[in-house]
Amino acid sequence: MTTVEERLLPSAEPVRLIDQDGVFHDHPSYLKPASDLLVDGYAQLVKGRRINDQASALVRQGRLAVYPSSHGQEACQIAATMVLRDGDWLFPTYRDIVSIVSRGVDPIEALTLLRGDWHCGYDPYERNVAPQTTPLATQLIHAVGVAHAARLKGEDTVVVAMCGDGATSEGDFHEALNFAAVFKAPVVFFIQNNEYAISVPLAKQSVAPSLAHKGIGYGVPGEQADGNDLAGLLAVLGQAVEKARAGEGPQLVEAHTYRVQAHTNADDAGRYRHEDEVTPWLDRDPIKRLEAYLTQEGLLDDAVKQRAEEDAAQVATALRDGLMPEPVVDPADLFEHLYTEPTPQLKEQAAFLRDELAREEA
Amino acid sequence: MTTVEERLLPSAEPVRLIDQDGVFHDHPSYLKPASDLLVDGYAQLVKGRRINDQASALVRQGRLAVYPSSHGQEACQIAATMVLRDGDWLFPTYRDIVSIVSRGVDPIEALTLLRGDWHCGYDPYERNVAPQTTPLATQLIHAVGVAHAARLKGEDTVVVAMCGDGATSEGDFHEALNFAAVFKAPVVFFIQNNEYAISVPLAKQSVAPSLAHKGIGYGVPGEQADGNDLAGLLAVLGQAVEKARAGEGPQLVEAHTYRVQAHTNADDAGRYRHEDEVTPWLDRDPIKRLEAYLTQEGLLDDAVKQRAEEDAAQVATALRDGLMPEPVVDPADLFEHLYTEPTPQLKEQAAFLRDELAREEA
Amino acid sequence: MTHVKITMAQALNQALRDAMKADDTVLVFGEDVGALGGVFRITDGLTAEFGEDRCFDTPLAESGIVGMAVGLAMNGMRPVVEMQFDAFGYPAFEQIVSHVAKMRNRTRGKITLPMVIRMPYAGGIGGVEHHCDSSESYYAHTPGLTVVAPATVADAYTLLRKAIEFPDPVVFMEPKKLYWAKEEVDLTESQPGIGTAVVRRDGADATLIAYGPTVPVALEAAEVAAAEGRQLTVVDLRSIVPFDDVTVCAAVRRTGRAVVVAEASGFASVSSEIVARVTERCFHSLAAPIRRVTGFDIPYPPPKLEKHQLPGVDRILDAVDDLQWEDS
Amino acid sequence: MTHVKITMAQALNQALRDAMKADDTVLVFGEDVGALGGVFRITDGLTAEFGEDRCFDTPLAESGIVGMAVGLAMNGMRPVVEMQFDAFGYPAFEQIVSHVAKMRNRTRGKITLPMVIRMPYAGGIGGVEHHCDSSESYYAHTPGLTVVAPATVADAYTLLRKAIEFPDPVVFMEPKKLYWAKEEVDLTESQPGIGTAVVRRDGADATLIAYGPTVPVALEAAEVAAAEGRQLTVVDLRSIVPFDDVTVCAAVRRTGRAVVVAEASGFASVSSEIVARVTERCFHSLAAPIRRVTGFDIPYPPPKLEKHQLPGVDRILDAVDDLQWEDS
Ligand SMILES: Cc1ncc(C[n+]2csc(CCOP(=O)(O)OP(=O)(O)O)c2C)c(N)n1
Ligand SMILES: Cc1ncc(C[n+]2csc(CCOP(=O)(O)OP(=O)(O)O)c2C)c(N)n1
Ligand SMILES: [Mg+2]
Ligand SMILES: [Mg+2]
Repeated sequence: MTTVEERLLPSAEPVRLIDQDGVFHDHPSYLKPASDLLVDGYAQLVKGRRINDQASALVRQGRLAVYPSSHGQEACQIAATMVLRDGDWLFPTYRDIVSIVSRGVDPIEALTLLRGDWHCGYDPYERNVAPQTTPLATQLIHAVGVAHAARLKGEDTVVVAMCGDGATSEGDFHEALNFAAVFKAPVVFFIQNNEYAISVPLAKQSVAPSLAHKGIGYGVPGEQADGNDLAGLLAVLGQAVEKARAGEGPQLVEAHTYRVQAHTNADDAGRYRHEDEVTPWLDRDPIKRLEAYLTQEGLLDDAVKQRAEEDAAQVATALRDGLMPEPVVDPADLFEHLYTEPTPQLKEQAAFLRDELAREEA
Repeated sequence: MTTVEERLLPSAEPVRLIDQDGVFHDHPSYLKPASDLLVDGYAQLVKGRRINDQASALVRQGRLAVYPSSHGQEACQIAATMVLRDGDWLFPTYRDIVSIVSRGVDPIEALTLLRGDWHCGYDPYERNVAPQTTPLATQLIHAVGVAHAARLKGEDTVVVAMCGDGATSEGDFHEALNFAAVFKAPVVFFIQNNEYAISVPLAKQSVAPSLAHKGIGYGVPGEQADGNDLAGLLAVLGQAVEKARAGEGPQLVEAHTYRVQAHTNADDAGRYRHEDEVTPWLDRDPIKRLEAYLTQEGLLDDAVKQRAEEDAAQVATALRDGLMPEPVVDPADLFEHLYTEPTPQLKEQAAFLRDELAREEA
Repeated sequence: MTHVKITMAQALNQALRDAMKADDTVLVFGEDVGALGGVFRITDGLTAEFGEDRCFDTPLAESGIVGMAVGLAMNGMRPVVEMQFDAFGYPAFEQIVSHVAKMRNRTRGKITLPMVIRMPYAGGIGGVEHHCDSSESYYAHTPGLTVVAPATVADAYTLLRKAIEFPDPVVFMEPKKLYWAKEEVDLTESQPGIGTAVVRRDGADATLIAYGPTVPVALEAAEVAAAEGRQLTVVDLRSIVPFDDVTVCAAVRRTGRAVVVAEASGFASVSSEIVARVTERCFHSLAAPIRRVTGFDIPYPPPKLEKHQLPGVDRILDAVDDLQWEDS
Repeated sequence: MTHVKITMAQALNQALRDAMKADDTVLVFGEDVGALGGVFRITDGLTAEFGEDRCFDTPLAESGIVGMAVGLAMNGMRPVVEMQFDAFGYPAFEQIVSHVAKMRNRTRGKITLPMVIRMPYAGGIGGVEHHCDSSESYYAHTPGLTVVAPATVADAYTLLRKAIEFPDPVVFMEPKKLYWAKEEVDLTESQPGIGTAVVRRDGADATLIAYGPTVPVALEAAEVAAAEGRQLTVVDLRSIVPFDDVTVCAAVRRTGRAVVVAEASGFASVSSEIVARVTERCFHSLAAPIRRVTGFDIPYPPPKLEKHQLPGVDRILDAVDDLQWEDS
């Protein structure tokens, strides 16, 4: 085996720095993230979990139309944004609300899509978070464009582009990785392999040794990590971002995690998997293990824990309160945002609707 | 490195059994094809070359609209069909006329598309040759379907699906390889890497270590071979076909060759490459080297050579004669073949055209 | 014979089941159609009944799904594939337009593709973006495709059976919001085939031309109009391609006035075609120009605003009122 | 000021060159647009003049090309991409429909995508299958896109400049068979913008409505008709979306008769829309139904048969003859 292959193929086993019992293990290629980062990460995990569970509760109460929870995947969600600087970009999917919020987007704005009052509710330029994307893998190639534009402008922006295991099967995944490689675009492709695409298990999605093995086919270094180990993820994603920033081109990172809950509240996971399969993953919970580690190391005093809980409670309240009032939606918006200058046809149609609504009111 | 990777990654160097001076070299993993196969292959190469050059000449004479020549790639063209049995399938691109003809399709029928009188001129079921496909990489996934259907029917069919280096960038290439892998479909994907996609050199198409390295990302064994060495190609493709037939799933083979001429007669290669780049490839010519080898080994007596020349002359004559008369095209065909039962709309339109033509004649 | 009260979703499921029973070469595949039975449960139980070889999940790639169907159909199978939502059929657009639609023509009939592409489509279900498109016009504009849209439970069964038996590729548009509509039906009863429109209600004053999700709305509008003294004919197209000019034009000639009701954006759409071809054929029978009640020319709105996009009874009645009655 | 005799291909090339000079953020990319200058040479010399960063070849993947343009436009660039032939734009269909068309709407105008997708389109050049499609109807039906088709050399220059300056995405349909049409033009002369149709010839008897490749054919037909004593107005749409209802309807009302001439298959197409909307608006001015002369509803034929598919002078004149003159 040549060094090209050593450079591009992932580690034989997913990188794991802290195991599920909270024990740290040295790794030949990755250093332990600084303690304060881990403590900060812990607080974010707790908050992320709370966002997931609060949002799910709000769906049950009818305040949200649908919520694809990342419960159990919070380490991925948080790591993806912790490795970014302010000017960097995040390209999230529908499942990445926790990432979006941890990047600083207002949670209520972030939930606009899932609430059903508009498509994207936040200003993508405010925190450099692209609109959440539903058509799978399509956003990955946008990420390449944003990254390439940054380089043309001489900026050292890095883009983290997220997708699921299922999305790697789409043609756009392929085209995005290849374009990024050929143009040496500073994109870190981050696959959250949660073992399912709705009901379809990974084994029916791919028979590759790992999804990280897809990198070499583009000349892109691939790496895999335990997706429930924040420390490992920070190390791996951190290094990937650094390399991308340094001009080494795109990087591919696969996180092995698990979709603990159903695809969304509308899904019935009982139709396609046994609860038995889920149980062991509860023991691999990203929060539990980091908490165990930090506690052992004496890094998690009560004050920190309490602040984390309070922050989480606060965002939960913000969600509940923010989603309480019926949103105000304006039918005129339907025509407003399509073109910078509405076409004569749209102006006519807007007038038609205005007139119709006026008559209804009268 | 694990054995998975050894199994799936290609040889470090393209497999070559006969070098450009016609000298045979042992290979650790591939045996020399039987001598009679090589002699037969030689005759086919000579014929293939003649088809290419005669077709190009016919374009210059205006008897063909366009011809994408495989001049210099004949070893790939011939090897692709020599490894197939009768019930197997070939999925060719626009550049693979020589393959199609060597599979037994009538050369005039094969040239229908490029002559401009209909799209596909041959019956795909007669020799199990799919219609030539222009939209790049789209046929690869059809090949998977054909292969999967065969397995469902309990047949041991193998499908060779061809594409160029450029086509590997399309999303459909990705989806085809993944589907084939997941369904263990007996498809041998055969990339003729001729270093160009019209004007775009391989370096702008991919920065992977080789195109064969794409296999591992799907769990598909990848292999690379010298595309101008018929012996090496027969060994590599032969083994791939055998493995696919044995139920080991799809195989990926990249042949390193070179597009000696312009993309088609309509192209002007001088705009994007120097003649200097072409020259060394003339020395690597697939016919020259096989001829040198066979002559050295005393396998190529004058009788064989003469028969090859005669066969080639015969097909050239067939081409010239067959393309001489103006083809008879029937406007009614425009409406005939769209649906098994034409729609009322098409019947109306057909009647309109019939009427128009009748009036023109009158 | 036996009348059962079932939903459109159940009728579609039964159609698949019966087709698979009747013909071993019928294969059902797509995303989540196996164990899950599809996100709308249209394929519920098929893997259990017919095995993984006959009904199976694929990797998540629509171009791959349609392309694989092309290959399977080339080699003796009758694939019925599901695009999870019609907007997720767009990645397969090249396969559909350049291959599915053209294969028979390209090969002078040597290769026929008896395959069905099922597309849950249209809105009215509170779906977020990309889940409520009405993409039938793209397919209707593509020569070589047959495009069908059921509006009743009985038709859902019949048309799907006929689509699967059809020798050429059919794009089968399933109005999502009617999935849960229940009807008392006799599935053994013979219904008109592909290419035939049906007059769902007769009335002398004007004709409503609808298909798929707008048929029940048109019927409701006709009901209200009748109460107000105006008798409307409602034509359910059922088949967009081929188009039943005979039935549609007969109704329009008889009534002299017409409104086309469709959920898709109107511009360069199936509804434009209906207005154009009916006007071309019935010009001198028309007392007023044919009106269209369609979706606006905007992306499908978010759930909270979708009611404004959907053709409703009032909008249809307004359009009918607009048919220059004072002139006649 | 300075009149030059150039081809449409040269005018397009000049438009790109001038746009790139005027604005550093204009990027040109696609398949073979670099060293080769595009298979039709529309991008000839741009890499040499502006460098590889401004005009460059991409890997062979249309969804990638359009998707990358979306990202570049999100981050301050003005990408102008080429689909080598419009049928090779189909792999990018999802990107175009679900992102290019919707991005501004989805983000309430926060993200605008000033980008141009150039599509060499239509037939008449003896191209083999997939090289002569007319796909404008797919894009015209998609809300959020602006769809433009020049028919003259001057317009090719003007409309491409304006498309590049346009704040929103433009699908720019280039009639291939007119690439080599030469005209004496003054490129500095100001032409009407996107959204404006132009009357190319005035005549009181009937109106021909055309765009792109059928405009010269319509003008030729009008010439012949004039010799035969019938005066035809010829409207060149230039812009399909937005549609210039004012100019078109004025012409139709003035003449009372109209024929739409388009190369694409007619069913559910731009030509259907023109008939529908003009009839809706001008019904009482019409002496006869508006006729369509379009391609048949078949895949584009092979070169030896394409003449039957293309709207020609005779077919246009027949349609004009058909406009029920005896009634008037
Ligand atoms: C192009 C496209 N096809 C289908 C869908 C429907 N769909 C939504 S989510 C999903 C599964 C995605 O799985 P994965 O990528 O693993 O992400 P996860 O949901 O597990 O986070 C599917 C099939 C879609 N959104 N886009
Ligand atoms: C989807 C699609 N995009 C673009 C084209 C136009 N085109 C035809 S051949 C070609 C280059 C193909 O290169 P490669 O795959 O390397 O095959 P080669 O011509 O070298 O044999 C291109 C871009 C096409 N036919 N299909
Ligand atoms: Mg997943
Ligand atoms: Mg090539």
